[in-house]
Order: sequence, then structure tokens, then C-alpha cells
Amino acid sequence: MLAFIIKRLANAVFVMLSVTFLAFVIFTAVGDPVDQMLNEQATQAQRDDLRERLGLDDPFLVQYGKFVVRAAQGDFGISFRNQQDVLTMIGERFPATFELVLVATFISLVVGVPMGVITAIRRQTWYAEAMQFISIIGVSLPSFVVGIGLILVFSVWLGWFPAFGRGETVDLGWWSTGLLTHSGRMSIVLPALSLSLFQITLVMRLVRAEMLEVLRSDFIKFARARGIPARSIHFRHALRNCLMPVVTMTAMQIGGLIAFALVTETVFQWPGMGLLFIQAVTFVDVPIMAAYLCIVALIFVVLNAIVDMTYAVIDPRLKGADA
Amino acid sequence: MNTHTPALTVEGVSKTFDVSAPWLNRVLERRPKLFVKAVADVSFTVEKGTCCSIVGESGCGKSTVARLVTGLYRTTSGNISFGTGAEGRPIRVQMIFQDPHSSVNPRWRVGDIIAEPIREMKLRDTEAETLARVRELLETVGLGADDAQKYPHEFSGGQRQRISIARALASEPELLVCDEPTSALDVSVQAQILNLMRRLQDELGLTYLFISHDLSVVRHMSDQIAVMYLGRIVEQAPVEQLFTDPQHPYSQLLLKTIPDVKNPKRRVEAQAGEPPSPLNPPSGCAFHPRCPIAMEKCKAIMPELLQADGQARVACHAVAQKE
Amino acid sequence: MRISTKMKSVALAGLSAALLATTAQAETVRWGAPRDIVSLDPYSYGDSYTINFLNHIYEGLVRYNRDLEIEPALATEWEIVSPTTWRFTLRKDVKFHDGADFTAEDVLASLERVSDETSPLKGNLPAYKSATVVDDYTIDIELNGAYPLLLNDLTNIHIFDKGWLVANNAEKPTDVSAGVEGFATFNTNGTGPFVLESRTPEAQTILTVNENWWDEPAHNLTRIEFQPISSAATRVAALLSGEVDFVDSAPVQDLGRLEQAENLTLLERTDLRTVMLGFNRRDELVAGGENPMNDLRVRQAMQMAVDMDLIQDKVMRGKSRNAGTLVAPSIPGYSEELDTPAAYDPEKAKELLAEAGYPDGFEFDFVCTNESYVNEEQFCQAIASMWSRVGLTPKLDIGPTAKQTPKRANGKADVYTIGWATLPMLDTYSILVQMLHSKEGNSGVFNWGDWSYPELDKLTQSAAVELDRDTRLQMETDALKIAKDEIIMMPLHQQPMAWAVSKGFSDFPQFPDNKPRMWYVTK
Amino acid sequence: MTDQSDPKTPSRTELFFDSDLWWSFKSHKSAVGAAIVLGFVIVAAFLAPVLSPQDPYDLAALELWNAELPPIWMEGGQMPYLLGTDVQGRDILSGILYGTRISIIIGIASVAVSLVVGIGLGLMAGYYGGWIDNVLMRIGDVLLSIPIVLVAILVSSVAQQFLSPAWREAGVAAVLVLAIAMYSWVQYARVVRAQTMVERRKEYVQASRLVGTPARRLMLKHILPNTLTPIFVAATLNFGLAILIEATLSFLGVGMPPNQPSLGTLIRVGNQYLFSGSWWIVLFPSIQLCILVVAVNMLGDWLRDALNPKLR
Amino acid sequence: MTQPILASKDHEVAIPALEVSGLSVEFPSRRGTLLAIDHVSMRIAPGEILGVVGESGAGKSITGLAVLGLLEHPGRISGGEIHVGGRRVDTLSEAELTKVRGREMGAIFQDPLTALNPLFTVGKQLVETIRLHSDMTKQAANARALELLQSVGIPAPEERLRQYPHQFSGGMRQRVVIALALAAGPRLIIADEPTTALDVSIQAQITALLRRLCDETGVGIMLVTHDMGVIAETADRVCVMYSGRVVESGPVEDVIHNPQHPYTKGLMAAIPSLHDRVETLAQIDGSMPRLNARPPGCAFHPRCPHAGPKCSAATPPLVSVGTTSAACWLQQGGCQ
Repeated sequence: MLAFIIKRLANAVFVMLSVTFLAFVIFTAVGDPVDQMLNEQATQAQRDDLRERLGLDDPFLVQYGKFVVRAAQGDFGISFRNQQDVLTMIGERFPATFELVLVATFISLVVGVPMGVITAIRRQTWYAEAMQFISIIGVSLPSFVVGIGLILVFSVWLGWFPAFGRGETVDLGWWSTGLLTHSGRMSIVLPALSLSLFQITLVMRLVRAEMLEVLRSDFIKFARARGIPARSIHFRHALRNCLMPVVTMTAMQIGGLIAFALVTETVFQWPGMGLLFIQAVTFVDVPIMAAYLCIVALIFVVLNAIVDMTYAVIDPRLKGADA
Repeated sequence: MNTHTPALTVEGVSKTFDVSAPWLNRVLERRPKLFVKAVADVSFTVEKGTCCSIVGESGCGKSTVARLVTGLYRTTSGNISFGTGAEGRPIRVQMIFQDPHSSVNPRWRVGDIIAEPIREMKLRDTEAETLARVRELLETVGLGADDAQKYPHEFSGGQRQRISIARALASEPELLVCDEPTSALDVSVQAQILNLMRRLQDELGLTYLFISHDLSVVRHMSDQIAVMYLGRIVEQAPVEQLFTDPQHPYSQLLLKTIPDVKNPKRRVEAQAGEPPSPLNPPSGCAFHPRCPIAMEKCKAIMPELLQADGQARVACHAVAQKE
Repeated sequence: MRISTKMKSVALAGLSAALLATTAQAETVRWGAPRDIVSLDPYSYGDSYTINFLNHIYEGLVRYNRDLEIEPALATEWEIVSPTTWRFTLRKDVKFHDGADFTAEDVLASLERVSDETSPLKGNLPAYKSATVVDDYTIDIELNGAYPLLLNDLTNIHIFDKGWLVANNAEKPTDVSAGVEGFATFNTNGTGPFVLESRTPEAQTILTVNENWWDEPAHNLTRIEFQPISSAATRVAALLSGEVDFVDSAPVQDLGRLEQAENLTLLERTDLRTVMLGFNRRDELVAGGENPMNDLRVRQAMQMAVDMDLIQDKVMRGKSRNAGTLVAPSIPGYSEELDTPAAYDPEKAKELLAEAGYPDGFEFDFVCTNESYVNEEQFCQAIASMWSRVGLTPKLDIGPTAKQTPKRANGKADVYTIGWATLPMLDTYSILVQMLHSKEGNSGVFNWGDWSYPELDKLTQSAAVELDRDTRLQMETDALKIAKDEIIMMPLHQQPMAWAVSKGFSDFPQFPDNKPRMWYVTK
Repeated sequence: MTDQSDPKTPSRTELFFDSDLWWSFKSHKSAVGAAIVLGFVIVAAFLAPVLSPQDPYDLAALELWNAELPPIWMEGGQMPYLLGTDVQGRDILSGILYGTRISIIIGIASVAVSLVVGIGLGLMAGYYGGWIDNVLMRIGDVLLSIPIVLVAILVSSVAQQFLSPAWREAGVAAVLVLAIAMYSWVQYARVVRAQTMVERRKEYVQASRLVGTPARRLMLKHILPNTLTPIFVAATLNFGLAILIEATLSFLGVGMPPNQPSLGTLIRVGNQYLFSGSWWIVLFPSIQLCILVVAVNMLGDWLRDALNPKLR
Repeated sequence: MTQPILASKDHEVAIPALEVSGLSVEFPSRRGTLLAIDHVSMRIAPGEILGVVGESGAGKSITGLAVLGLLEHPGRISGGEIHVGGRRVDTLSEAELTKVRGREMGAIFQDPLTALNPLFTVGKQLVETIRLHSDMTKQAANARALELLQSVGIPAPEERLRQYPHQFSGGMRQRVVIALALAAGPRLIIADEPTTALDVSIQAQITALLRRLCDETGVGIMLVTHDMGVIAETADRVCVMYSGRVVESGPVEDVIHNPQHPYTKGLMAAIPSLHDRVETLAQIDGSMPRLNARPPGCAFHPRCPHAGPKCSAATPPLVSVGTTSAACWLQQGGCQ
């Protein structure tokens, strides 16, 4: 187990170093923040001076080295634009994005798993076919179109849910949650729905594929031959055997969802990390962009590691394998 | 059969596979490198025009021997040498595989499959000659010349095995290594293939190294038999002697437990125990935990393969004592 | 895990629209803004949107009244002691939000802070040399030279409390390069009509009324909820569903829809900002080859080829004001005589091009941004399309400001858009010195095409030190005439500004500089 | 042994029309429907220069006074603008046809690029194993740990910065292709690698090795064809995904520029007119995008099931 | 080991464990409906082992699955009747079948590695099955599971109950599968190639175990295999299948020593002998026809050395020939 952890760590470090490097290469090329930081009346001398103080004139590797050393200490510098500590800024927005992603993941599992099971065990019925068709539409609709549509229907026409923002939030220590207030819960409905639509279909398709695979396996045939009732076969034997890939994919997708949330956040003005990132891109706020990229990669790496370790704990075949 | 010129000489050949845990795990858990001795100190000779068989249960190393002889694996130690064949060059080796489904490329036409060795080894000068040779080979193995245009999936298992044989013959080998060539076939088809192989041996003067777990097939095909257990040859004898007077307790066990079709409802006394894992072989004679006549000595000392009654060579302390 | 009782309120978005209308307090304004302010520190970033918002919390020595005329604020009166020394008498009995008294020391600290070497806002007070405290309520400001526009500049220099700055180690402006956050980035202590209650960046900033404000409030607001909604469609949706009751940048194409909404009032007018095109005037075009745009006839042809009336009608929905000169009518230095938009004459344009030796036109780079000006993407395409019709080949390059600015500033654009409102100075001098003047020293920072008109330079330099207002304005007008005759820049229009306000407000003044000033709003 | 063997050898086309695949296709109504729709969309897109009343990329062809005309069946609609015009006077139908063409080209190109890279590297990693495998897979890890939207935003925004004006028009599309391909090759590489590791051990490969076939030929002629089935399915589904990603990037403003609109750009621009009454500017491109991707995904879905040996 | 497995079940000798009559199974496909099983009849008495032998594609496994009601889609029973312990099962609904499976009939499959759910311990799977078919308490079921493991010859059963399938060797796993099949004391066990995946020495252990259990508990076993040797060793009677039909059936000794049908004859001759050596094996040319290309009449006639015109015209019925029955015109008036 220890070796496993060390290997995961080494891998994570490698991935993180590469990501930071990539981030850095890209960001230094994106644009010049100085013009954004000064106003119309600033002089050329002031511009040059600021550029020098920001270290933008240093050789590339020097800039990168400084960046990595500080990033490793959790210091991504302070935002060119907002002049706040970047990590704090991202930290403030993290709960919003995380709650959105969490709710979206929850929705996708609650809706996607049963749909996947039904389409797998009732393959020929009209409703399974209908669900299949809906799922194809689900993976095909761009989430920005979905978002715009949801706002148009549920906010403007029907007025059921708010069109933007997060509603009232409650502070729990450093974490601010919108899930404890009515307005917060109302606010999360549309963005979470729009974010989860793709995910629902992904989960559903995966569950269906895995179920079909497992249902064809010998041990299911054998279980049926033992007279185990269909319900127990489907939900106790088969579903449990295909949950592992579902859990894996769900966990892996969380990283992707966090990144993908930036589209949803843009459409719904959800005050999360993605919105911050998109705005940072517009304003060439390099520290924020770099930190965002690194944090998304970090979340991804951490989730990956957790999934791997959970695997080792859950699956009896792997548990014994190391001994 | 009486020429006594060896086609193949295998001397003290061993093959070890490194199945160690990755480097980091070994360092952390202070585990040594782990090797599996798939084949240990195997020596035998196959004389020209004869058929030598290797029998044993799964995991005994017989397939590894086949792959060592053909050169698909490299030996860890020991020496494999070939006699001289036609035109004074070393004997050519080809192999026939077990699974008729995976031994031919499903996406190639039969003609191309058989022509591949001719083209790769440039055995014919022109394409027309190559095609003529392919037709000839197809007819040799009992297929039609038209079949060259078809794809493997249009053929039954037995026919595919014929294709496989034709391909092996295409490179004009003198020694054919046959790795369980009929164990995936039905009995009636098995008879066809065995007869074909016998016919080819006579017509082309082929030498066979025949690998099988099926004693009745082995008895039908071979001149010499080597019985392997856990990577070692435990008994080697001419076919008649082995079947009438097996010396090694393992050979006796095999002969006793093999179902005898001609002798129905023979209530066999099943002997307990299963073959040990090659990862963790028993000390001394590997067979001693299952051996009814095991002695103290067997647990400690590995018996050597010694000359016994008749032309047999046996690796057993009990047999050696009896001498 | 204890739930903190402090509720951070964001938008009251959770309630349905109908509920909102009845429960919202009459004195609250929920402001749906196109973007967030960048910081709570007005000196942190050269961003006029932020500075204006913070004007609700902080005040300057002088301020603009409802008619955009300068009136006393924290200073009650001033005199020019010598051409380079101004004396300000300060208002007594003014208290900061934390209760501290306002004195001349605070003014000195604030001026020093904004003029610090590292201050990004140094350029907003270019003439400042030093200041001397005469007594608690009198201060002298020393200038580098004669400078007529000091009061204009001071409208946007917010006054901090010195004691508060010192106590929180914020006497210097925040230095981004030092990698340290500034206290003033998160905290405020001004004298203004509103007090900061809370701020969550990109989500909401809440202000409440300052009960102890020195001035008689013209407003009756108790609370401002400022919420950035960057997506225009979402912003309009929020307005239509009643989730916000004021939007300060309504998309022109949605005005028709908003007009029909029963619960809304539209406030429209044209901005002070004049949007114009600049020409590359270097010897070679960006892609290489001789630069035809150094020929006046070519620039004339390019101007004539553009049908601004059609653009006004279709792209700007009739809401813009076509411009003949580079500043808006209310900017001092403006002359109505010059403000005659060029006539649309594609035939003449073709002739001129042929005459200049380009009968088949030429290819050039046309750099636009996609979010700086109202419907910029659309009018750029329309202009490019019109140019194509007279045989030119514009290569349109549209992108975000951050990407386009380096191209424009470094001469990598043959034709580019730029808008100038002369803010915060509100005087023609601003555009003369920053944009039209040759690139030398501190002048011509925005002279991106790299042209030089010595006559114009001379007029600009003279206007800078001319204390007689009429003479100065005449000089500025003369300079604008040169710019017009030479088509140094090609003026397009003053862009429209549209505010949408819910019906609940009885007074909601709109200002031509597009800055909402809530202390004039009554509900 | 040649019992019941037909002397006439069927040609490849005959084989195809006799195959289970074709049969399954014919009996799958939604697959046939999707194929017809997709064929129609693709043909229309590539005949865009012939079919569309206007060249939406030709700036000189845009007539501003025809801006925001409604579709032909509404009051104020004008020929030839069947689906109306946008704010530039650009014919929506022409925009959609050309935009679809761009979307499809970018989709196909990005799939092609990632296929070539992914298959090549996957084969090498799977066949040789060892450090080559390690290096390639670690690179894949890195790319996969940056979500695709970010990769694409970053690559395209950087590249656009460096593109010289002369190259911009072709370049933007190329950059989008690269950005999308940069992410998706990893997927193919992983599939091919896994499959290669399986195939490499199969007996037909060993038989071929025994006659001295060199590694390159083993990989290309033996292993590669047998890894293509899952790749084919993945490529179809990724084609749909690529179109979506391109649309998303264009929607976020880092994709195709408004003067060369793809479907995503049309939707982004049209979105600004959602409340102004000119709903057709956003609606028709959105519908087209959805139709296109739904059709691709339905085909891909059917293909996945049809080619899955386990589901028959 | 001495305890009987079945608590006490009166198995009436009169009622066969399995009676299949005229069973047909068809698979609709795009090229028409394939008849996988064509009028197959067989009967297994309690305590009897019936070997069903045939080459791949003969339909022997499908027969087993049809009895269990586990035919895979789109396969379906198109005719005939199946009685298990006197009760007709082919007409039962899926829900009713579920109650019969496990209780009345059990199954053993080829690959013990995949037949067990990898995520549950062996004990859990046993207890689940036991409690499903009885109203035992958890403890009682546990005790019964222990007893079962013991009876199939698994050493240290207490410990083994807590282990997962992957911790068992192949032979041991097959024993667990057998224990599971026996859990509810069924009248019939369908054993589909139970020894094919095992080594020769283990194979003998498993067949011996089956034989013993059959004798001890009176369960009827349908032993489906392609291996004539296993049949010879284990079965009481044998049923030879060819291309979906039973071509010969009878007591195992009689069929082996005195096969009536040309196919059985050929098959027996094709098996290389352990005792003597011939230069060429007797061989049946060609191979079993695919289901979609089954020749008319006797399906074997294209490969049959005795085939005459009658053989391709009509399908011979299965009739008694001495102790055995065969489906061949040769015994029914010749092939001409």
C-alpha cells in the first residue's frame, strides 16, 4: 500500500509539474497585463516601470522557477486585476463551483443509474428505447444552448427559478453554502440541471453498458440458475458489480465537470471558479489563470488517487492481490 | 526413425520469468525479486522423422518449451541446437498453435495468410509462383484452391487448423512444433487433423515436437514422450514403455485418472490434491505433497533424471532406490 | 459545526419574481451590473467603473453635480495662489465611516498615496508635485507647472482617512509585484453617502446608507445591492423576471423588448465616449508593403465609403449619435462647426482610391475588440463589409481587449477601433495629449498609429499651460480641426447608453458619462 | 473438405451488403434515419456554395439594409432569405450551411489528426511497452488531467495570439483542430495500446513473427486492423463531441471569428438577439447543431452496439 | 461426509427427475428461424446420471439451458414439454420459474472462475441461496452452508466461508459451485461441461464427487459434455446429440461397446485409444453442419458412409434397437 501511495504521489507530482509548466508557457503568451492594469492616462514610463516590477522582463525560465517555488507553497501571488491573494479568491469561489458540481453529480447519479438499469434490463420495451433516444439528445445538446433554454423557459416565461446567481448563502466556517437557504436551493436548480444533463446521459449509458455486460456474465446466469429472483439479480448482484466503473467515472468526471462548469457559470452568472477564470482570461490575469489550471489539475489528480485507493479497498480481488 | 540423427537437441534449458513486484514495492516491503522457473533444466533430443511429445497439466511449462524451441522466447540458460536439414542449412522450425480462432488473422484472406511466410522469407521469386505454391499447400492440407479468396470466419475450427498447418508448411520447415494442435477441436475433427499430421509426416519427412495434455492423442502420435511437472521433466520414455509401465508416481497418477472411453463406469479413485503454484514450488521433489510414496528425502532433495528400466529416464528417489 | 448567524445575502434570487416585488424594501436598489468592480481600493487599478462605484463610499475634494458641473465636496472653496499652487479650504464636521474626523492630513495622505511611484493611478493626477498642510482645514497643492484641469482630476481622487491607512499599513498603494494584499482592497473607510456592508467578489457588494453623511441626502435609498451579471442575455432575463431593478448597460438590441415590459422604465441617451477608427501611419503595413494610408486621399476614401447612417439605423438601432469630430458635444473644446459627419459617397471613394493609385484597393488588417464598445463586433463587420464594396480588402480581426490591445499599441494593426470619453478629466485636452500628440515623453501614449503633426503638438502644449479658459478651449478646437482635416482619426459615433430601471423609482438621473450616481436616486 | 463451398467468390461490396453489419443497420430504424439526416446535412453543407443564396464570408455580399429580416413565412420576410437574416444582413440559411461545413470540417479534421497520432503512439506503446509506453502514457495523463475545455481555450487563445494576419483565416480553424486533437488522441492511444497488448500476444502475431515479419509490418498489417473496431466507434462518437467542443469554444468566443462563423459562433452572436425579437438568428443554428450532433451520435450509438461482439 | 445431503426427501421412484419430450428450441434470426433443438426427448431417473454428449454445435448446452429456462434472447422453446420432478416447467412464467430453479433443479457451469459473484464471499452466496429456498434463520443457514462445503470435500470450511471466490483454486471453486447447486436439495442438476476447464487429475476428483453426490442424495444429473471419456467414467446412460437431434441413447456400456448409429460409431472410432496404436484413426470427413445449413433428412447423411436416398429425404425417428435407441434408417429398413 505504501508503495502504491508513493507511486501515486510521484505520478501526481509529475503531472502537476507538467501542468504548471504548460500553464506557464501558455499564459506568458496570452497577452500583456500591463495595458489592462493602467488607465488611459498612464504614461509609457509608468507602463515600463510596472512591467519591470511585475518581473515580466525576466527570462522565461526565471519566471517559471519563481512561479513553481511559490506555487508549491500555496502562493500563487496576488491577482493583477483584483489585487487579492489568488488562492483566497479561488478559495472563496470554490464552494460555489463545488456545490454546483456536487448537486449536478448527485442529480446525474439519481437519474442516470435507474435509467441505465431500466434500459439494460428492459431492452426491448418502448420506454427503454425512448430513454435511449433521450440520452442521445442529452449528449448532443451543447450545454450553453440548454442553459439559455432553461433560463428562457423557467425564469423568463414561468418565473419559477432565478436566472442567475447563487441566492442567499450561509457561512460554515470558511465554507459558504447555498444549500441551507430556500433561495440558495432554488438558485442551484437550473445551473445544476444544465450541468448535469450531459452527465446523466453519460452515467446512464455507462450503467447500461456495464449492466448488459454483467448480465451476460456467467455468475448472473448461475445466480438465475440458483433461483435468485430478478430483482435481487439486477440490483444486488448485477448493479453492485457495475457500480465500480460508475463510481470511477463519476469521480473522474468531477474534474471535468469543474472545468466544464465554466460554461454553465458564464450562462447563469454562478459565482464560481470558472467565472473567475473566464474573466481572468479576458483580463489576462495570469496569476488567476495559472492557479485555476493548477487547482483543476490538482483536483483531478487527487480524485484519481482516491478512486484508485478506493478500488483497492472495495474490490476483494485487489485487496488480496497485494498480499 | 532409425537414422538416429537428431533434428533438435535441447540441453539443460531453463526459462525464468521475472514476475517481481515493481521496484518500489520491493524496496519498501523488503521483498526479494520474484522469479518463476517455468522451465528448469530440461534436456531432450528429437530425432529426425520422429515425433516427440511433451505432456503435463496446465502450467507445467510444456508450452514454454515449445516457444523456446521456436525462438519466440529466449532461454535463460542452456542450449537449443538444430540438426542440419535440406541443402545443409540448419533445420527450419515452424509452429502450429492451439486456438484455431486466434492463430489466423481474421482480417486477412486465407491466401494471404498462407503466402505470408513465402513473401516474408522470399521463397518464391514471382507472385505467380507464390500463388501456385499457395494453391498447392491448400490442396496438401485438404482444402480447395478456391478457398484462398475466403476469409477465416467462413471456415470451421478444423478447417482453420488446416489453414494454420498450410501456413506452417509454407516456409518449408523440417521441424514442426505443435502446441496442443487439437485440444480446441471436436473429436471427429481431431481425428482428421491427427491423420493429416501423420500423413504429412510420412510424405514430407517432418519431425514433430508435440505438446499436449491429452494422453490418448499423445499415445497415438508419438515415438518418445516426456512428462513434465512444474517445469521439469519427471519421466521420459518411448511411448509403449510409458503407457505399459509408467515409472514415476506422477505418470502413474495421470494414467490412472485419465478417463478411459473403452472402459466405461470404471470407478476411479480420485486422488486428492492439486498442482502447486509455480510461484511457490514445494521443496525437494515438486510432486512430493501429492505423492503416495513420498519419503523424507523427497521433501529435501530434488531427484535427478536418471536412467531407469528400459529406455526410460525418471526423476524419482523411489524409482532410483528400486534400481 | 456551528452555523454562523451572519447571513451573507446574495441576490434575493431564490424568491420568485412575484414575491420579490412585494417583499423588497422600497429603499433598496438591486443593481444588475455588466461587470464587477475590481477592488474596494480606488487606487488599485486604473478602472473608471470601479472608481465610480467607489465614489458612493469615498469622496473627492470636489465632485460633479447633476449637470456634471464641478461643485464643492470635501473642499468648500479654493483659490489659485500662484500658477503652480492651489489652496483648498476643507469642509468641517465631516466624519469618516469609522467616526474619525476629516482633516487636511487625510487629504495629504491620500494625495501622496495616489501619486506614489507604484500607484497605477498616478496618471490620474499628472500635475501633482506635492502638498502642504496649512492648518487642519487648509491645504496647499503644488503643481509641476500651470495646469488648468486640476479640479477635473480631483473629482476622482478619493480621500482616505490617514489614521486608518497608518493603522492598517496601507499608506502606500497596493504593490502587485510585492505579492502582498492591501488592507484597502477588502476594507473601506470613506466619507461618502454609503457604507460598505459586505462584498463577495463577482457575486455581490452591498452598501447601506451613511446616516452621518455631511451633506443633505438627495436620495432616499437605504441599501444598494450591486450584482455583476456579465452575460447580457442573463442580465436582461434577470431584469425581466424582476430579480434586479436597475441595469446600467442594457443591450441596445433588447431595448425594444425592455420598453414593452410594464415594470420597467428605459433611460437612454448617448455617451460621452466617441468611438473612432485609427490608422496605421508607419511606412509599411503590418503585412508588409507600402502603407497607402499615409495618403490623405486614401483616408478620405475610407471615410466616405462608410455609411454611418445605415450603421446607426441597423446596428445601433437609431440610438447612437453620428460624430463629425472626436469629442462629444458636452466636452469643453467641442465645436459644433466641426461636428459634421462625413457624407457617404462610395463612388467618390472609389475615385479617390484610383487617384491615389489604388484602383483595386489594398489589403489591410482591421483590428477590433469584441467587448469594449457597444455592438462593436457588429459595426466593425458592417464597416468591413462597406469597405469591401469600394474594392478594399479588410482582414477583420476581432478578439478580446486583452489580446487586441498589444497588437494595437505595438503597431500591429492597420486600422483599429478606439473610444475616448476624456474621462475623468472631461476636457478635449485629454484626447489631444494622450492620443493625437506625437509619441514623445509622456504624451501620445495612445498614438498607436504613430503619426506626427507638429502644429497640433504645439497647440496641445500651449493649451496645457493656458489658464484662460476661453483661449485654451479655442486652442483645443483648433487642434481638433487639424485632426478632422487630416482625418488623423475617423470619428464614428457617440455610442448609446441605456439604463433600464424598474418603475418603482421616482427619480433616477442618468449621466452622459454613463456613471450611475445613486446619491441622486429616490425610490 | 470443400463441402458446400460456393465456387464464386463474393466481392467486397457483396460481402458488405451481405454482412451482419449492413443487416443490423437496415433493421435499425433510428440508425437509418440518422444516416439519412446526416447524409442530407453533410451534402447540403458541402454544396453550400451552390445551394446558398449568398456567400456569408464575402464581406461585399452583405447588405446591411437587409439586416434582421424575419424568415420568409413571416411578415416582412423577403426572398431569397428563407430563414431570415442576421444583424449584418447575412442570410441565416447560408450562414448555417457554411457554418455546418466549418463544423464538419473541423470535426473530421480533428478526429483525423487525433486518430493518426493516437493510433501511431498507441501502437508503439502497446507493442514495445517499457519506457516508451511509460513516457507516452504519462504525457496522456497530463493532458487528461487538464479538462478539454481548458486545453482548447488555452491552445486556441495562445495560437491566435501568434498567428500572423495572413494565416489567421485558415489558421484559426487549424488551431481549433489541433486544440481538440491534442486532447482526444490520448483516448485513441489508450484504446489502441490496450488492444495492441492483447493482439500482440495472439497466436497469429506469433506465427507471423516466426517467419521473420519485421515489427513495423506486424504493427501495421496484423495488429492495426484488429484494433480498429473500437477505434471506429470511438471516432464516430468523438466526431460528434468535436463538433460540440468547437461550438462551445466558439460560443465562449475563442473559436471561429464572427466573419467566418461556425455554428457555435452563429449561436453566440444570435444569443445577443434572444430578447430583441429576432429569435431566428439563434434558433435555426441551434437546431442545426443539435440535428447534426444527434444524428452523428445516433449512428455512433448504433455502431457501438452493432460492433460489440458481446451484444450481437 | 457421512451425513446425507438431503434432509429427507421422499423421491418417488416412479417420478423421473427430468422428463423432456419432443423439445424444440428455435432462434429467430434474420435469415429465418434456426431450429437449434429438434424434437429432443430424454428422461433422467432420480439418482441417475445421464450423459449428454456431442460435438460443439450439437445443441447439448442449449438443451440444458432450455430445461433451466435460461435460454438467451432470442432463443425460445417452440415445442415439446419439460417436466422436472413431475412438474411441467416449460410453461411457467419467469416468476414461477425462479421459484423452481435452485429448489427443484440446480446448475453447474463450465467455468467456475466466472460462475461466482466476485464481490461476495462464498458464505454469503451460499446463505443467500439457502435462505431463498427455505425459511431458515441466518444461523441455521450458516450451519447448512458449512455442512454443504464439507460434503463437497472442501477442507477447513469455516474459514473458507469467509473467503472470496478469487481465493479458491479452480477445483475448489468448482466444488463451491456444486455446493451452491445442491443448496436447496434439488431433484435435478444440469451440469454443463463441469470438468472441461479443469486439469485431468482434478477432473477425476470432480466427476467422482458428482457420482458420489448422485448416489447419496438421489439427485438426477444431466451431465453435458463433449468428452466421451468423462461420460464413460461417470454416466449411467448416455444421449448422443448431433445437429440438434438425439441420434442415439442408451446405457453407457452398450452405446460405447456397441454403437448403433453411424455417427456414434465414427465418433468412438475417432477417439485415439489408450491401449493400442493404429496407423490412421477412423475419421468422419467434414464437420457438423451449421444450424443455418442443416441438410434435409438425417443431418448426418452427407458425412455418413452408409447414406442412401432415404436419408436425405426423411428424418429417421429414434427407435429402440436392443438396449439402446438410434435414429437411423439403417436399423429401420435400410437407407435405400
